[in-house]
Amino acid sequence: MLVTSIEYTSQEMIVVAGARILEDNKVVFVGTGLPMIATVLAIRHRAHGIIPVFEAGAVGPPLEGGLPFSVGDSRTASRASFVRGLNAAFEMTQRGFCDYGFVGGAEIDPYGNLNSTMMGKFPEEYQKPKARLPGSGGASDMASSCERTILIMPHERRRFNEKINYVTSPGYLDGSPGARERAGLLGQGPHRVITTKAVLGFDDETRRMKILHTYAGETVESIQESTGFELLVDPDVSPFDPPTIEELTLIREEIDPLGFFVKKPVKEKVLPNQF
Amino acid sequence: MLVTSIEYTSQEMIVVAGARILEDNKVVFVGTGLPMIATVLAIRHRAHGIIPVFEAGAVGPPLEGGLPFSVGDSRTASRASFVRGLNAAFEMTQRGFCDYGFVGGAEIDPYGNLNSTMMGKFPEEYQKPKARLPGSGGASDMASSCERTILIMPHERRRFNEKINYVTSPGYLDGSPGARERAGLLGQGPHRVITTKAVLGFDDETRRMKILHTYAGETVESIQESTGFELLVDPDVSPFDPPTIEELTLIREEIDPLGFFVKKPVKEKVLPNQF
Amino acid sequence: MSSNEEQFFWTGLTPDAARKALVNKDKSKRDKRSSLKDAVNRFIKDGDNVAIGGFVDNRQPVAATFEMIRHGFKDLTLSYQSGGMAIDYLAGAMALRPDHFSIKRMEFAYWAHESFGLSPIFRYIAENGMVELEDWSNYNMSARFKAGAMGLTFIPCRSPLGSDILKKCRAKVMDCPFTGRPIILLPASYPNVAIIHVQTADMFGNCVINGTDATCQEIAMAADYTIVTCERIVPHRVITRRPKEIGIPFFAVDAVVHVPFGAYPTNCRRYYYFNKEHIATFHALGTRLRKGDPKGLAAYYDDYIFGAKGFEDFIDHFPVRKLLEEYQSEMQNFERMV
Amino acid sequence: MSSNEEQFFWTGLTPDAARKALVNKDKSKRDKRSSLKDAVNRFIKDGDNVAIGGFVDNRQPVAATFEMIRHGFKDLTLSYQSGGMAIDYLAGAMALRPDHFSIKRMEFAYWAHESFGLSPIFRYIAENGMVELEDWSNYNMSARFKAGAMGLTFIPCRSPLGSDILKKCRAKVMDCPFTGRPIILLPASYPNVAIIHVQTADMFGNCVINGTDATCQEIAMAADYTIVTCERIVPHRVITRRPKEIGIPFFAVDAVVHVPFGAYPTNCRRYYYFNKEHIATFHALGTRLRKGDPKGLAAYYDDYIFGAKGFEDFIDHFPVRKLLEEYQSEMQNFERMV
Repeated sequence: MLVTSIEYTSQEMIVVAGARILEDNKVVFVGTGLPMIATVLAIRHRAHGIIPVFEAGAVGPPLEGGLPFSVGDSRTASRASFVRGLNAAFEMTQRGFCDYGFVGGAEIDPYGNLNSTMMGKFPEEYQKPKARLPGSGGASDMASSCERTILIMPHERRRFNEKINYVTSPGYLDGSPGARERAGLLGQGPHRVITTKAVLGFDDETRRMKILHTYAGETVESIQESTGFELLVDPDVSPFDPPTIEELTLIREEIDPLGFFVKKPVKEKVLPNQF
Repeated sequence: MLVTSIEYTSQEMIVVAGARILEDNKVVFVGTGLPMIATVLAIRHRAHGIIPVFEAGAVGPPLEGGLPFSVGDSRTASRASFVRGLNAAFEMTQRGFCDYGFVGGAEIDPYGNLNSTMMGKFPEEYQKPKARLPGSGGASDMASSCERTILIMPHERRRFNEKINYVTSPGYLDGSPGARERAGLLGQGPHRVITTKAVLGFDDETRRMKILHTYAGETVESIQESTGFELLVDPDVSPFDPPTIEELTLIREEIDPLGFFVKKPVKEKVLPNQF
Repeated sequence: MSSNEEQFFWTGLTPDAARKALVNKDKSKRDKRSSLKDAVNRFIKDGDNVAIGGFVDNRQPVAATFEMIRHGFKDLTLSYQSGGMAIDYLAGAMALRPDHFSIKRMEFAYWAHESFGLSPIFRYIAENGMVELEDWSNYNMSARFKAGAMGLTFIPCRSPLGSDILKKCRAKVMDCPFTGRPIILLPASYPNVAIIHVQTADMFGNCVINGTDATCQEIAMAADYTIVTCERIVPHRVITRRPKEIGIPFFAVDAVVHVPFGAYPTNCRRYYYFNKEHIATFHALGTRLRKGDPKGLAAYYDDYIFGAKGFEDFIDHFPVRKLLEEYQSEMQNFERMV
Repeated sequence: MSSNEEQFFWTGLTPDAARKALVNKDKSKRDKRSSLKDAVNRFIKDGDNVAIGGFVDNRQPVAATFEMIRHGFKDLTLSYQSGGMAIDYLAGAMALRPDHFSIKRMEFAYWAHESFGLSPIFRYIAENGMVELEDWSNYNMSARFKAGAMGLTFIPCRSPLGSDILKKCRAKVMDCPFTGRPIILLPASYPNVAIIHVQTADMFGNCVINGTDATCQEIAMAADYTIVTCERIVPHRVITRRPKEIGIPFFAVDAVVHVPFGAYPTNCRRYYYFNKEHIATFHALGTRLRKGDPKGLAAYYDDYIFGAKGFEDFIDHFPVRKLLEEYQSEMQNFERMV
């Protein structure tokens, strides 16, 4: 039996994992950066029926042209089934039209709360933070009103903290039973966290993050090692298949041939910002 | 010196008076029925710069074709500067884009409050009224949020009452100082009442209706006689010029050649409903 | 569901139920073409709150109301801003055969026919106390649908503060927390079903509306189910050539029914202007009903609705030259060569 | 004005002042064509709350910001949902010449460049505490403009309940009077001026927007004054051939300025895709500023903005083949033959 061997980057892995998690025929509110690339891969590869919604107002474009550089750029509007503006997109999300929100962040806690606003003491340093991040954009709206959310994160210890600097996008809040409903939120909250090392979910009771699948080359221990809080481990934890040649070929030759968005193994390129 | 003599109907007079009252270059939210006809006459005759707004969503159509039968029909949309739906029209009115609301009713009180909902005891007979009228439509929205309103009424004693059966469209409410502001309303309230007998305004202090101009063949006394409450009389009360041949020709030959909307002197025709 | 939500009288769905129903719905892009009979049968049930598209006698979903009448329903609530012929047809059915078709309640702002006069059927229905009425303004009803389309429980509005409308409807008035001055809070409307007629749709339910949108997008997005009838079905690749012309996105639509003349005798921009004579004839029959003689109206319903297999049968009653007359009138209104 | 309204901290206009200003305005259909210099000079003043059109690096009103920078303003508030190059240019001007141009406050949801990375100028400005920040979500800011466009004092919204955003902004949370559950009330935004770039306008100010509307209609209708720059001015009779394509009605616009490439180097649907290289170059200069070396950025401003007589001078810096490259890229995105 012959075995192929092909190098791939952790960025390629996260995109592939994101694409595989997306359910076909669902409405996915797609955040900018890696979620956008993973969604395009999913649509082109196996889930042709996914209906992307972009916060700038486009619903269901086929994304047949090049990868959009922005969730509001021309490529998101072409041949869409509806194009208005931000209010229209968020209003339909609040109504319940979006099955999934697919969103990135800079920092995450065990309950899937995301920070994309600031590093430093809040509220004391809010007006002069240690590091200023872009701000919510539509992330907190997606996290509030999409029925479920899928979070996408580079897996680094400094980004996974028991207490994050600022809660931009609500996950399970303090993790207590009914916390989201009590707060007045509509969606059910985070469904999966897709990282550069693992696919994680949330415990039904404690709402804390748990490892579901480990990528090739990672173990429960190595993943825990890269995480700033204690992770739960699903009893059925299993390995996650590495990218297939078909997936890699789609990314490298069709979706991002210039390697603008997704790092390729050979030529190193600066990671574009994901917020 | 030669003097022309031409017959005209009270309906033609009311349309002509309505048209003359409208200020050029203003935004006029136009109600259905006589206000629509008067607005078209004003635009064609001397106030080409009037910008009609229709509640179904059209802004500024030139109304070059036939007279619309409905404030939402095709003729209101053609070559308009904006066409959306009802929400858009009323939102911009609430914002303050409409200088005047031009609206009819079935019953009016001294303070310019209008009834177009029901005849009978309110609230007791609300679910089974003596006579059921069409309901507010957009009239109460215009009366609330247009900056000023111009009311158009057939002048009959039974329609002018000290206490009306139901307040559909707020005028000066109980007439007390600041009543509209206290209620939370934005617009200033009724500006003129145009009837089949007179042009009336409102006293600055008491907010009660007062005669400003009397039509040919009418006197202060004859007008009071046809009114179910006591009218004030403006110290400068003056006669209102009868329709000119130009105005009548425009109505009869261009605007309503079939006499569908405006009664002509010879051929009697049923008055279309004005609400 | 909190106890408060239960306490408040929601017609149609509660905000929570509406959200839940939409979340559990298949929102995929799939062929939704259907016969009108199947659509009405599948999506409307007794007791439903049915929202009616169009505005007075413009783009009224007449074909859908005929099918509803043939089917027969009990205790419907009708929700609309300004209604015309569609409401007359539905209410006329109740006046004639209350055992077969009945309306329990109306939430509305206006029911008459503008230049074509009052609705004698409304007078008959209301003056005999046959339907529970909840009067609102046009903006109130449109904003209530909008609040539903936005997934909200209420939306603020300033009109008509000070009026008697507020005394008998479910709006609440509160002091604005930012200014201290009174403001109306309108409860959202989440109808069970919306029936809408549009000019153009694709098989997935993307709709293009010419002329006024009325409140059609809002009711389609607020309602649990939406039935669209249309003059014309075009391929998806054609309708998406101009995405910004799409007024209702496919995932807000549950059935797409091809019904040419589906709004006749009301005005459907780009296709036909009013059949004024037919509207007048119908009202004359309504006036006779109101005066105690239902025979003419009954004959109308027997001929045009109960005796017809579908809307085609109704349209077949009109000579081609009459249909062409309304088409030609409309072509004079339309601003460009088509 | 009630005492409550005075107590609440309104930036831009209060709802009452906004209403009053609009009521007193000449809303007639008249020729509003203007030079950019005259428009900026006439409608913007020190201390104003300026709303910025577009969305991140799409249809940003770049030409208008250049003119604002040349003019010089003090203590502006900038309001936008997601901002990109327009905000960078304005803030960069403050970083270089705070005596000439200054921003006091920002009400916003996001300032960065998506695939093109963070904004080093934002980091510089914020981490040095140079501007008062009020974070919101995109929907919050869009809904705040919408509330202004609707003439309301507030609009309800469910996101982001439970987040830290609510701890430092002026939103209020109340229990919904219909359900008893928490809901956010967002204060309306009535900016003093809106600056917007669109594809097509007529001389009266009717605007057609291709691709996303972003929140441009809302800010145009909420703001006291609206300055529109456009790729193309067409006759009124041409733009009204398709009234439903008009996205902003003329009476919401105060100045119409013909500025081809007015959103360059950002994306303007149907005209040009991003100039990615130029955006990257600018950010590299911003990064050097953040690291303590403002020279490169200062040279950029001297060459492209302060040293330029108008936006044409900026565009003249780009070789024709580069402009054609972005045009050709955009033509590949556009869904139909033009």
